[in-house]
Amino acid sequence: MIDEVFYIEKSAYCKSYIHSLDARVKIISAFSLIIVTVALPYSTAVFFVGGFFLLFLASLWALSHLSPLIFLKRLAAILPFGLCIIFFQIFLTNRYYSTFHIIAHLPFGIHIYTESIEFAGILLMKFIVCVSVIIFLSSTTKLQEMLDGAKQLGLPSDFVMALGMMVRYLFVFGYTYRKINETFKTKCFDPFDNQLSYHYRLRQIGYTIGTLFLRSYEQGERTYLAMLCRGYDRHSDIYVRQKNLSRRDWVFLILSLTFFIIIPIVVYIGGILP
Amino acid sequence: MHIPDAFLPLTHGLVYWIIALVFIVLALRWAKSEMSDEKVPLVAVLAAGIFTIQTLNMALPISIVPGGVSGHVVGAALAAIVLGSPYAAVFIMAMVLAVQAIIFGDGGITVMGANFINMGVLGGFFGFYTYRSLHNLINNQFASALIAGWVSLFIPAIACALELAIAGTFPLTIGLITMGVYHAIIGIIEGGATAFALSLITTARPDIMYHSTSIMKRKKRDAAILAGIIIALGIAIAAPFAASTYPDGLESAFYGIYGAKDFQSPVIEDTMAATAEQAVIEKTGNEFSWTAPFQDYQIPGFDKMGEVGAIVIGLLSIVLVGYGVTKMIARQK
Amino acid sequence: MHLIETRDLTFTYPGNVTALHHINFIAPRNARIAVIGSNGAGKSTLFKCFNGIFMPTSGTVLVRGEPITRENIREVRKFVGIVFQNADDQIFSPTVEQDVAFGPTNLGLDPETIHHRVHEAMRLVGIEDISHRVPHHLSSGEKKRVAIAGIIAMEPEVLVLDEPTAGLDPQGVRDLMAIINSLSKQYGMTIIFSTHDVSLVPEVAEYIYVMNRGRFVAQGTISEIFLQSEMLQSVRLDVPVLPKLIRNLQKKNIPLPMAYTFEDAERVFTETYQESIRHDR
Amino acid sequence: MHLIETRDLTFTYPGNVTALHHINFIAPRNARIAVIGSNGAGKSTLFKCFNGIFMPTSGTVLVRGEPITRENIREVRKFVGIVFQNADDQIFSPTVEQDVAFGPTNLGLDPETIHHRVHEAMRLVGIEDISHRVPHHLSSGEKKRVAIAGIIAMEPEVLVLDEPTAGLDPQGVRDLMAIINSLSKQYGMTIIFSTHDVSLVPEVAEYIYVMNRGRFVAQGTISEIFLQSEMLQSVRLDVPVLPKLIRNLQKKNIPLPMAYTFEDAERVFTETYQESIRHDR
Ligand SMILES: Nc1ncnc2c1ncn2[C@@H]1O[C@H](COP(=O)(O)OP(=O)(O)OP(=O)(O)O)[C@@H](O)[C@H]1O
Ligand SMILES: Nc1ncnc2c1ncn2[C@@H]1O[C@H](COP(=O)(O)OP(=O)(O)OP(=O)(O)O)[C@@H](O)[C@H]1O
Ligand SMILES: [Mg+2]
Ligand SMILES: [Mg+2]
Repeated sequence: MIDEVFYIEKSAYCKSYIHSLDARVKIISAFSLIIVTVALPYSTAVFFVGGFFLLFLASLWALSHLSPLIFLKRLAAILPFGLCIIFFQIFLTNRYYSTFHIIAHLPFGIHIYTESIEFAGILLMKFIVCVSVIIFLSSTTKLQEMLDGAKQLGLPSDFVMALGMMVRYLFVFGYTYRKINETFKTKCFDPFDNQLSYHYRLRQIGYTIGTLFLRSYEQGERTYLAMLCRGYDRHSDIYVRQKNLSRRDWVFLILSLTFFIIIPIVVYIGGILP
Repeated sequence: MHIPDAFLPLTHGLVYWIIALVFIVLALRWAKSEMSDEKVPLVAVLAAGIFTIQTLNMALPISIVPGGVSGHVVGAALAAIVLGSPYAAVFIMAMVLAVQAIIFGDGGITVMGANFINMGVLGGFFGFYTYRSLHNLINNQFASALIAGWVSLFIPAIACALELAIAGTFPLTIGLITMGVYHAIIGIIEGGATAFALSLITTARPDIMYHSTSIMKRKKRDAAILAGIIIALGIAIAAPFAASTYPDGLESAFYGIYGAKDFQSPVIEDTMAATAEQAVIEKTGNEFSWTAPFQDYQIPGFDKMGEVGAIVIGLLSIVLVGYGVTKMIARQK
Repeated sequence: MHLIETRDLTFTYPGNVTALHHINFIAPRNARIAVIGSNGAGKSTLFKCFNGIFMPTSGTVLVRGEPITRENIREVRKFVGIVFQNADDQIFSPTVEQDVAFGPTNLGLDPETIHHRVHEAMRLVGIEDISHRVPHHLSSGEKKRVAIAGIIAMEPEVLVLDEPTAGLDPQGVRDLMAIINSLSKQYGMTIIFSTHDVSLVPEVAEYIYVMNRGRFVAQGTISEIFLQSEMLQSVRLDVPVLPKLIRNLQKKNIPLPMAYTFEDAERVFTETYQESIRHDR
Repeated sequence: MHLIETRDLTFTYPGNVTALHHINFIAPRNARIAVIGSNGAGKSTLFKCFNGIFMPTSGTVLVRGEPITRENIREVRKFVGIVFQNADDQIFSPTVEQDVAFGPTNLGLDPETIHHRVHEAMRLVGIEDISHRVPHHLSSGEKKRVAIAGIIAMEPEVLVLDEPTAGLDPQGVRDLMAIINSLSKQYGMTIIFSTHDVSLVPEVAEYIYVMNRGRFVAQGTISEIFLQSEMLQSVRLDVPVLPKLIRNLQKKNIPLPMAYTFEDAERVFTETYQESIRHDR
């Protein structure tokens, strides 16, 4: 995953209307969209609302001039755990339906139900919308802009500074991680190599983890000293250039928030569904 | 084990977030006050290190398919043990999970509180106290770390299954069994790697290792903590069976845990575990009385503002009690 | 009153490694001092005592004539700026500009002044056009300059550089030397730097301390130190190649005057030769 | 058949940074080759193509005449051993001995052979007496030697060293150069190393590739390359100080023959100057 950070960063450094929006606007819109999606009651209406949301995201993605492949690749990397749970749903009954209709009998008394498939579909739709929002957010916003934005939105500066340092050293250790892997390759070590005993592989991985832990610990010590040299104390703060939202930031924010609220209302209350 | 968005209802997410925030504040305080030395930079850099550690993939000890499925280490136990405080793990995991959720989409935003309680709080506290009590009792660093690592992965997995079950997203029994078995297996990686990593750190930099010897050994207390952990583990392991025996076994399992809690209440991590569990108990009652909410097209929870409010107030008071106990114990040190 | 002075400074790391033994060091105003020594000699440890990152186990460190205390430590750190060996230790903010601004922000200056200082510092080391980049994509020479800018922005009067040229390519070394020289000559900063690349020393420094196993084994001007080639070799160092060559030739009765920098050496070789030919005619 | 040969090798990092452009490189048996270039020239990237850590984007890498494939990659890695730039990234074990044994163990050798190889390797680089220490506390020179021993224990025929002397003090550099020379001369290993410290090159290498921005801009024997001082300066490098001095003096009509190593330079200066002085009398 740490290698991914370099690719994510690369897409965040592209230039487009979407990229140039203020990070605060993107953070607020993204989080509201996730909250709205999560809050949607379990019903088939989710397919409509989610569909609209996905369309919305797709058009933003088009505006960002990023390749759809980037999106699909990232999506594929995130899906497994959620998909696994969703897939199992089709064999299970759940409390959101009162009756279940069996559509397939499998051995060992396992059944597949219509309602369960529907429920799995609803979950999948919500899940994909939420994940897409995050992919969209992190692919179009530079990490440090996100941090600046978070700070201006009121995240405590301790956390902003800590997260900023973490992000900075994520890249430093990203390089370290690559070099360790290259050493493994040169020395013909593969944690999946069954010719080596499991105990031996586990031990080497454990030692590597220990080494990495020490490396980061010592990096932390040295960095702390370097920070002291620059006047760090517990009142220290990170420098953020104050910036006001431009008109198009406001336009984007208001339009997107309205969209997130109108769509569900129209679909649910407006009675598009029976 | 990273629960994605939409797998827990918003109200549940909120409740977990509130509990999580309390622990984050406590951890931040730890980082700023511990031994009058600022730990914020150290912990921030370590968080990047733990994140990197989590990317070292390793074959599972039991090969399910030829070629091997991979697992990796979470690192909460390791961080807590080396830095000598479960709050270290809480702080580090908070940052790691935040970055994973917001940048990588691994784990959700609305459910971040839950993920954080599982991997950071439960993982850190169980890992740390299992290690310390075992180490004080059997005086074998390697074995203690091995078991602590395993526990620090297994308990969160069970908690995760419970949370999904309460949310109605995944049935309790199957969830407990699949999550439990799977994580009991990768727990071997967590435990083994934690133990080897710790042995390397102890040989290379014994000075940074927190010395449990420097704190007065209190065998009785350690035995009590250990007993609590064993009971928690026992319940976690027995839960699927209990759950499958009784139709509404969830409740009974929880009251079981709740009962166990009285038995060794002065212990920090159980206080805190109880906090989460209590939350869950309260919710359980509500949850089961829910009718299928989509029938009347209402957003769940919004028609039950009163109930949600009660849950939140109840939780807050429990958290406050937990916090008080933690403080008192901290002052005794 | 010297800007920095240590008296009988001894420092022991936790775990009983005594890295400094009875160090007496003086940095007068506007001096350019090199501390040379092999790996593990204690150079970095010594530098960290100069601004109170490490407190002496025994002895004292005086900055502007006053010992470092809890009360004046902020002042001391403003006064003595240290650039560490590894730029990655020192650049911890997500962008170059934020990193350079970290020090001034901590000094509690107003945003106007911060902005001004940051840009002045970036201009001095020539990194203005990379101010919005992220540190991890910079080359090692650029990182080094960002680290220096971060210190300069605090406007210290003493600039301490720990192995400033380690890992840089020859052009990077030349650029950095030019920056250091101009900070000393145009801005009157006092420069203290460490290195084990002895050939750099004559280009920048005028006074040398030679360190070995936590002790000063010699100190003096360039010509005093570089005459003692046995001493330097015994502490794992080297005489720069030009003085060494001239020395060896002098031993063979070739009447060359001593020279340390490239320009001087070229001059003495030319003059000596032309002299001898002139005699010839 | 050459031990390593690249034909028109081009390598692009994911994310479209092309770090190598049409590289043609040849390493005959028992050669001693230096690849010199500034920071970011692409030296490390090139080396990682030699044992299949990176696979060419276009072009081929031939090891013992055969292209690297999935099937022979283990053989290739046994044959070409690479010591990377930073020793800290290559040492993970709690003792030096265990670390040196890491490679041979992965090759699946029997314990007897492993033990023998490990001790032989430690003897070659002179770290036998620290075999039970924790690598973490070793000096940088010792760590470097442990890293080299770890590779030698796999008994490669080609030893590739990426900036082997970076960060070492002068004595450390001398020791390491002696080890490399003896590996080449006594054990017949083929040596390829990178550096931007040009003064090292004449001491070890006999053939030089000059790299800039992912391309070879020149190649040849030492005397061929070090005559082109403008070319070297244009790629941010330097001519070693002695040839540079001699060159400048030659331009001033002093009839000095060229020399690259210190011994040679001393000899030519002595001869030339004594000559002129003799004329004098
Ligand atoms: N944190 C530490 N704990 C214990 N000993 C240390 C620590 N840091 C350094 N030392 C020891 O102190 C001595 C001096 O180290 P120092 O880093 O000051 O040397 P140096 O001259 O800067 O070397 P280099 O040229 O390699 O940077 C060394 O013997 C080293 O092992
Ligand atoms: N993982 C990577 N992804 C993208 N670009 C990279 C990566 N690694 C290196 N590069 C780029 O490739 C080029 C060559 O880098 P390389 O590390 O091979 O240079 P080098 O000659 O070894 O430099 P140095 O002397 O600093 O070690 C540089 O421009 C660098 O920025
Ligand atoms: Mg140093
Ligand atoms: Mg390199």
